[in-house]
Amino acid sequence: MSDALLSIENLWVKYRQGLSAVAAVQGVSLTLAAGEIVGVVGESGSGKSSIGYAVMGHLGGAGHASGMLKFDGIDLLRMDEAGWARLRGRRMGMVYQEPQSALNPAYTIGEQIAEGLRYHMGLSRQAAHGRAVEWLERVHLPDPHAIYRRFPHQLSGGQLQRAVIAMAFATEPQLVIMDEPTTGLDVTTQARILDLVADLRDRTRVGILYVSHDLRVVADLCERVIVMHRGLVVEEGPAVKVLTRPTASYTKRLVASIPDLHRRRTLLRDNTGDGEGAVCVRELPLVPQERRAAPTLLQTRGLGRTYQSHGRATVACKEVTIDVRAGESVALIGESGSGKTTVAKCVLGLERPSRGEILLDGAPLPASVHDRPPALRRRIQIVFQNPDGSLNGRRTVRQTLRRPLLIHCRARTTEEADGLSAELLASVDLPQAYLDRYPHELSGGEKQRVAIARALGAEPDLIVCDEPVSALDVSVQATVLDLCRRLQAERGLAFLFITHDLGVVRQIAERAVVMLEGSICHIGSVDSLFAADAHPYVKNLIASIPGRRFGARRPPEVPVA
Amino acid sequence: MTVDRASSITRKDFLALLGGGVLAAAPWPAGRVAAQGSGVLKISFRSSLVRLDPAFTVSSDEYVATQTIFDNLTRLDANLRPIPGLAEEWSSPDGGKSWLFKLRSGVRFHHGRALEAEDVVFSMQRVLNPANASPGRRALGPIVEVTAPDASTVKFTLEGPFAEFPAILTGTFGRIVARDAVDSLNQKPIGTGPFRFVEWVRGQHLKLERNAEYWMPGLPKLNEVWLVSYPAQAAEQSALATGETQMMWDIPLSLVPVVSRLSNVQVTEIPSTGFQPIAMRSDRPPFNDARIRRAVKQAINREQVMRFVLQGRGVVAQDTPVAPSSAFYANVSAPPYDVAAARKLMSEAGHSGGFPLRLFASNERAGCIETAQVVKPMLEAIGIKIEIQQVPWDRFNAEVWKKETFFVSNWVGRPTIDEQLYPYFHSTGSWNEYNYADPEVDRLLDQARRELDLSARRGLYGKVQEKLAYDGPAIIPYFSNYATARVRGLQGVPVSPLKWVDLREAQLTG
Amino acid sequence: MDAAADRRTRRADLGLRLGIIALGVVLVLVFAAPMLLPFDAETMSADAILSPPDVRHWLGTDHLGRDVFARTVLGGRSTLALAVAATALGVGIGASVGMVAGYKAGLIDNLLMRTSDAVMALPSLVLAMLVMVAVGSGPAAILLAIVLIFAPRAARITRSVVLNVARLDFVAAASVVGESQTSVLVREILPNVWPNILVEACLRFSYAILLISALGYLGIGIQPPTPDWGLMISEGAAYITAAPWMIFGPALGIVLAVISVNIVGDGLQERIGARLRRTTAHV
Amino acid sequence: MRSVLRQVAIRALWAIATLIFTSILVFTATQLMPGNVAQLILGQFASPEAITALEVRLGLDRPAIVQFGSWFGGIIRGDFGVSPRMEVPIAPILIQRLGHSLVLAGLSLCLVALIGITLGTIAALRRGRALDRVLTGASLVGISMPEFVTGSLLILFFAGILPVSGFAPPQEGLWRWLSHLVLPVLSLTFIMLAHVMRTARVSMIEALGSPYVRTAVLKGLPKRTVVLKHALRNALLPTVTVIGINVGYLIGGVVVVELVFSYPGLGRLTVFAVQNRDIPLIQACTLTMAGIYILASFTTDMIYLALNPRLRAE
Repeated sequence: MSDALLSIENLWVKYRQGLSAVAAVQGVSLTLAAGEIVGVVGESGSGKSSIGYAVMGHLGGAGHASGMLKFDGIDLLRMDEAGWARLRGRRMGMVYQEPQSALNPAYTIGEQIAEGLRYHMGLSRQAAHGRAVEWLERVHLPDPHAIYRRFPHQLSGGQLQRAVIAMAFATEPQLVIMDEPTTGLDVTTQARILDLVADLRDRTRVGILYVSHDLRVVADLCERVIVMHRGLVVEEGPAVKVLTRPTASYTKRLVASIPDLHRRRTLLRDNTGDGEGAVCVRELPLVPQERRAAPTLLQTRGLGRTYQSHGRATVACKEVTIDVRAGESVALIGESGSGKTTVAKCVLGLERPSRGEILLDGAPLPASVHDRPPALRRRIQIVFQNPDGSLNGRRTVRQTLRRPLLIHCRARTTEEADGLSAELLASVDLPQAYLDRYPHELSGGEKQRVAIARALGAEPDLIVCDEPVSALDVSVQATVLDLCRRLQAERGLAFLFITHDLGVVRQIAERAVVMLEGSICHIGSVDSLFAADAHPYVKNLIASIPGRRFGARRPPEVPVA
Repeated sequence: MTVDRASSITRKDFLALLGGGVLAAAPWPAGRVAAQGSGVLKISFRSSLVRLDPAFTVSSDEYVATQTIFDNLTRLDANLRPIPGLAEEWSSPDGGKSWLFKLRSGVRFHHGRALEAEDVVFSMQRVLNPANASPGRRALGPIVEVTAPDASTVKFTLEGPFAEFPAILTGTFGRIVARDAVDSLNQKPIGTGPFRFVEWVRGQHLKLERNAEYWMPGLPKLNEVWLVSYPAQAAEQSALATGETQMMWDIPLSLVPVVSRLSNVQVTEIPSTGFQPIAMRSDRPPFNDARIRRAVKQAINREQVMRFVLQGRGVVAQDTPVAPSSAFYANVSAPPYDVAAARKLMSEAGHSGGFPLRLFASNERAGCIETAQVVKPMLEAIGIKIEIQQVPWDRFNAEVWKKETFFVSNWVGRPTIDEQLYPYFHSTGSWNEYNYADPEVDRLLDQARRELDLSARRGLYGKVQEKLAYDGPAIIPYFSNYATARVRGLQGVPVSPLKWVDLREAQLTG
Repeated sequence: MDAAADRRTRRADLGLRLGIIALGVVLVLVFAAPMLLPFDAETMSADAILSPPDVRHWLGTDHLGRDVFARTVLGGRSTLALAVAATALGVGIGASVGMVAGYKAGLIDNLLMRTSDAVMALPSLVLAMLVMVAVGSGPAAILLAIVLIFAPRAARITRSVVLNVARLDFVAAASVVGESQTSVLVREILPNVWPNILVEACLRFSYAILLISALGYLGIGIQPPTPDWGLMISEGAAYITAAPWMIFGPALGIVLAVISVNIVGDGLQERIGARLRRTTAHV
Repeated sequence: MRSVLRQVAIRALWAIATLIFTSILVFTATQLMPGNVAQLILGQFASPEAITALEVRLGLDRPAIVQFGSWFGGIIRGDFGVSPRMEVPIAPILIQRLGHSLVLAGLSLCLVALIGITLGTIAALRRGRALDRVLTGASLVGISMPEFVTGSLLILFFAGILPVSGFAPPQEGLWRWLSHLVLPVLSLTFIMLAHVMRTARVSMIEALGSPYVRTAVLKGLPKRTVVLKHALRNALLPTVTVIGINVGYLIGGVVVVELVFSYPGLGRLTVFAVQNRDIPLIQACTLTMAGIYILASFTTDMIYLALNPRLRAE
C-alpha cells in the first residue's frame, strides 16, 4: 500500500510498570489513505488511545512503541526531535477528548490557534490572526472575532471542541488524530461536531484516525473500522459490515449492548459479572404493563428554583409538575443545563425549591433532607451519575451498606447487618467477597451496583437515578440497566430516571418528561417521543442520536443462542 | 593587652581631695593652638540609648553620651580628683556646709548663648525638684538650696558640712543644661560640652560633631563622634575588627581574650568599682525577714560566682559596694558560705520546706543573667526554687528595678564614698532598689555625711559596711574588671574605673 | 497503568520510611539519651568554660562550663514536647472548628473565617510576642501563643477541604440514606479530611519547633538556665567568634528535628496524593 | 471589564474590613497587657497624683471603646501617638523604620521569586535526576533552617569580610548600602527560597504533565516555548500564592533577622516595643505589620487575578 498516508504494521505499545511491562497494544495493523476516516473502537482500557499517541510519538516516559509505523513513507519510530518538530502540528494534528483541559487556560482561543500558524507557517502576527479567525468561522463558531479574544473557560464544551478542531486543521495537516472528541458532549452538539468533521474531511482531503468508544458515532462517520479489545484487534472491515454483521463474539456483544431506540431488549445474564460473553439479547414487550391504576407516589407541583449569584438570578427550573406512580419508571430527559438535576435534588431534599412543593403520597415533604424524619427519608433514595464520587473512598463496601440497615432498624446488630449486606450485594449481582473492598478496588459498573445496593438497603419506594450509566462503557451500561429493570419488576420500585440518552429511556422508562431550559416541554409515554407531533426539540434530539446509518441498516434479529 | 592598675582611687588621693577648702584652678596649657579637628570616632555599645536628658538618664552608656554633650561645674582627673570644669574655682567659707562656685567666662552653649549662673541653678533645681521625678534627686548630695548671687557665681547650701561635694557634682546629674532649651533635651540636647548634637537615630546611633567654640582652647580634636549601638556581640566585634568602629566601650569579660587577639586593637583591663548586686526587697516577704536574707547570703559561694561569671577577672566582694581601693574600705566579711547554716536559718524563719521565687536579670548586661544562672542551683540547695526571668535592659529599668522582689542589678562605680552608699542604702536614697529602711544605717549615713573628722567618718562608714555585710539587702559577690578596646591609633581617652569616657583630648592617628 | 505514578508512590513510601527513621533517631536521642549522658544540662564547671569539643564534651562547653551536647539533647526534649502538645491542641481545636464551619456554612462560618482572617493578618511571631507580653513567658504562655497561631490556620485548611468533600455525592447519599448531620460529619467527612489534617499537623509541628526556638532566641520563650535551642543560640551569639561550637549543637538540633518532621510530612502528602491518583486512575 | 473592577473593589473592601477587625484585635490585646502608659511616660519616680493627672490628660480614664475610637481616628489621620519610652511621636520613626524594612523585605522577595521560580523550573525539568535530587535536598535543609541559625552562621563565616550589622543609608554610597544588606537578605532568602522553589517545582511538574502542555508539544512547538510560555505561565499561579503567603512569614522573619544583624527596621522597633511594653508603639508596629500583610494578600490576589483569566471574566 504505497499510497497509504499512514500505515501501521504489527504495532506494540508497552508501558513500563515497575520492573515489568504492560502491553496496551498488541500487534495492531492498519492503513489510512488521504481523505479517509478510519475508526478505532473499543471500551476503556482497550488500548485504542495508545495507537493515536504512538502515531504522534507521545507515549510519555514509560511508554514504548515497536513494530512499523509509517507516515507518508517516513518511519515514525526512528524519528528524532528535529524530525518530529517538522511533523507535529504541521503535517499531523490532534483533537482531544476533553477540550477544556487540552487548551491552555491562560491564553485566548485565538492566540493558541495563531501560535501554531506563526510557528509552522511563518505567518506574521497579523496574518496568523486573520487566518485563525477564518478557521474559527469555518468551524461554524458564531462571531469568530469575539471568540478569538475569549479564554477557554468562557466557551461551552461544544464551542471548545470546534476551537480545538480549528487549531488542528488550521496548519493544513495531512493527518488528524481524533481521540474521543465528542465524549462528554450533548447528543445534539455531538451530531453537529460529527457533521463538521465529515465536512472538513470532504473539503481538505485530510486523513482522519478517529478513536471512540461509541460504535454508533463510528458507524456514522467512518468508512472502515477496527474493533479493539484488551490491546488486540478483534475485528476489522468496512464500518457497515462490522456493525451490522459482526463476526467476533466481542463485537457481537458490543453491538447487542447498544440501547435500541425501537425495541426494548435484555441481555441474557451471564456469570462473569463484567458482561463478557453475553452476546444474546431477548426482546421485551415494547412498553411494559402500564401502571395507570397505581396510586401516585411522588408529585412535584409548580417546582421552581432560582439561583442568586453576584446579584444576578439564574433560573434553573420553573413550573415543573411531574408525578410518579408507585412502581412506575419515569424518565426525565434534557441536555446539560436543562434543570433536570435540580429537579432531582429538590425531590431528594438536597436543594431547597424557591417555589412549589413536593408531595409524597399526597403529603407535602419538608424541603430539606435534614428536616425529613428518617421514616420519610427512607422512601426516596438516590443513585448518582459519577461512580467515583458516589461512594466514600475511605469506607469499605461493608461499612457503606451497613448504615442504611442500622439507621432504619432493619438490623439490630452489626452481624445481622453484615448478613443483610451480603444479600444486598447478591441482589446486585456482586459476590459477598466484595464486602471488604474499598471503592478504588472496584470498577465503575461495580461501584454503581454498590450504590444501588446502598439505596436498596433503605427499602425505598422510589429511586432517583441521576444519569447512572452515562459514565459507563456501553456493555456495562446494559447490565446496569438490566439490573434496574429487574429490581423494578421484583420489588415494585418506582424510578425517576434522569438521562439525556433516548436509547436508555427506551430501555427503562414507561413515561418520559422532557425538559428544555428549565421547563417541561413534553410529557407522555415513551412512544409519544417518537410520534410525528412531538415537540420540535424532541425531534431534534432524536435526529441527533448517532448511528443513523447503523439504524438505517438494522441487522437481522440476532438469534438467541 | 595592658592592665592599667594605676588609675584606681587610693587612700592618698582621698586625703588630697579633702585637703583644702579652695582648690586652685590649674591653668590650661596655653601653648596649644586651636587646631582644626580631624577624624571621626565611632564608639560601639551593646545597648542603645534611651534618654539624653541628663536629669533622667539611668544607665552608664547614657552617662557617656551626656558627658560628651554637656559639662559639669567640676570634673574628675585621672586620679578621680575633682578639677575645674565650668567652674574656674570653688571654695567653702564655712568648712563644707556652703559652697561657692565661680563660673568660667566666655563659655557658650551650643545654640550660642553664654553660660550664666542661672543656668546652673536651673539645672540643679531640675534634678532636685520632686515634681520632676528625676532619678538623681537624692544623688546630688544633701543640698538645701542653690542660688546665684551674681551672674558668674553659684552658691550651694547643704544640710551640713559635706567634704566630697565638688566631686559629687562630676556625675551625670551635675550636668549643666541651657535653661531656655530644656523642652527638646531628649530630642536635640543643648549643652556646653566638647561635642554638639547632630543626629540621633534611635536604636542605631547618636552622631555628634566638634564644638568649634569649646572653651578649652584647641579642643576637642576630633571632628565627629558617633555612639553606635550593636545589640549583637559578634557584630560589635566585627565592626571593631574591620575598622567600622574605633572603640568598644565595654567588653564582656569572657571575651577579653578573643578581642585581645585582634591585631589592630589594644585592650585595656582595669579593676573597676562596678558591681552586680543580687537585690532583695527588704520591705516585703520573704526578704523582710533578716534571717532569710542571711540564709541567702550563706547559701551563695561568692568565690564560685566570681569564677563562673568573671572567669576570675575581678575580685570577690562582701556584699558592700565599697571596693578595696576605696579610702573608706572596711575589711568586713559577709556570713561565710555554709549551706547547713543557711538551711538552719531557713527553718528558723519557718521556711524549712523552701519556697518558689522569681529571679529577674537582664540579658543585655554581661554578667547579670550569668550570675542568676550560677546562683540558681546554690539557692535551690537550701530550698528556694528559682525561676529565672530574663528581661531586656530597658525593661529591667522600667519594670524590675525597684519593683520586683528579687533581681540581679548592675552598677558602675561612683567617685565618692557618699555616692557609693547613701543613694543605695539610705531609706530615702535614689537608687534604693531594695526599699531598705534600716534606722541605724540611715542614722550612720546621715551622720557620716556631716562628720569632718576623717577617722570618725571612716568608723561610721565601717559600721555601715559591717551592717550591710551581715544582713544588708544586697548580695554583692564581686567587683568586676572593666575592659575596653580601642584601635591602636586612638589616643587621649583615659580609661576610667567608672566607665566614663572623656573625649576632649581624643585623637586618631595613623 | 501509570508506571511513573507507581514509582512516585514507592519513592514517597521510601521517603516516609526514611523520615520516620530520622524522626525516630531524633526522638530516641532526645528522650532516651539524657539517661546515658555523663553530664547534666545545668551543671556548671569552672574548669571547662568555653572549652572546644573533645572526647569528654562532644560539642564543647558554654560560657558557664555546661556541656553543650547535654544541653542540646535536653533542650530538644522540652522543645519537642512543647511543640507536640501545642500542635496537637492548636490543630485539633482548629480542625474541629473548621469542620463545623465548613459543613454548616452560613453566619457562624462567616464570623469564624473573618476572625481567623484578622488573627492571621498578624505575623505569627508578632502574635506570639504579643501573647508573651500579655501573659508572661513560660511554657504555658508559649502553648497558648502557638494554639492561637495554629488554630485559625488549621480551621481554614480543614474548612476548605470539608467544603470540597461536602460537595461530593456520597455525602448527599449519606443524608438521603438517613444519616444525621453529626453522623455525616463524623462518618463520611472526617475520614476524608483527616489525612489533610495530619499533613497540616506535620507541617505545623515543624513550624512549632521553629517558632519556639525563635521565641527562645528573642529571649521571651523558655527562660534560662533551662536549655532551649533558640535560647542557646542567642547565648552563643555573644561568643560566636570565641566559641562557635556553642551554636552548632542547638542549630543542628533544630535542623535535624525540622528536617525529619518535614520528610515525614512530605511522605504523608505524597502518599495521600498517590492514593488520590490511584482512585482516579482506575476509571 | 466591569466584573474585574467589581472583584477588585470587593477584595479591597475585604482588605479594609480585615484591617479594621485586626486593629480591634490589636487594641484589645494591648488593653490586656500589664503596664500603665501614664507610668511609662512619667517614669519610675512619678507620684501617683501625677500619674492620675496624666491619665486624665491622655484620656486613659475613658471607656475602652472611646479610647479605641480616638486611637483609630488618630491612625486614620496618620497620628500613631507618642511613644512613652522614646518620648517622641511614633509616626516619623515608624515610617523611617518601615522604609528600611521594606528595602530588606522587598529585595529578599524579589530574589526569592526570581531564584525560586528558576530553580523550581529547572528541578521540575530534570525531575528525578541528580540535579533535582540535589536541589530538593537543599531545599529541605533550607526550610529547616530558621533565620537566626542561618544568620548566625553567616556572621561566623563573613565577619570581617562583609559588615555583619547595622545599616548604611544609600547616600553614603551604593556599595556601602548594599554591603550592609547582603547578609540579612541572604538569611531571609534562604528559608523562603526553599518554600518557593518546592512549590514552583511541584506546580511546574503538574503543569508539565497537564493536557494543555501535551497539546502544546503535539502542536510541534519548540521546547522552550512549551516550557516558558505554556507550562510556566500556569505554574506561576500556585507559586504566586505561596509567595504571597510567605510575605506573612517574611514579616516575622524580618523581625528575627533585624535583630540578628542589628538592622534598624520595623522588626527591631517592634521587638523594642514589645520588650519594653511600650504600648502605643506595640499597637502601631503590630498594626503596621498587619497592614502590610493585608496589603500583600491584596496584591497577591490582584496578581493572581491578572494571571488567571478564569477569575477575571464573568
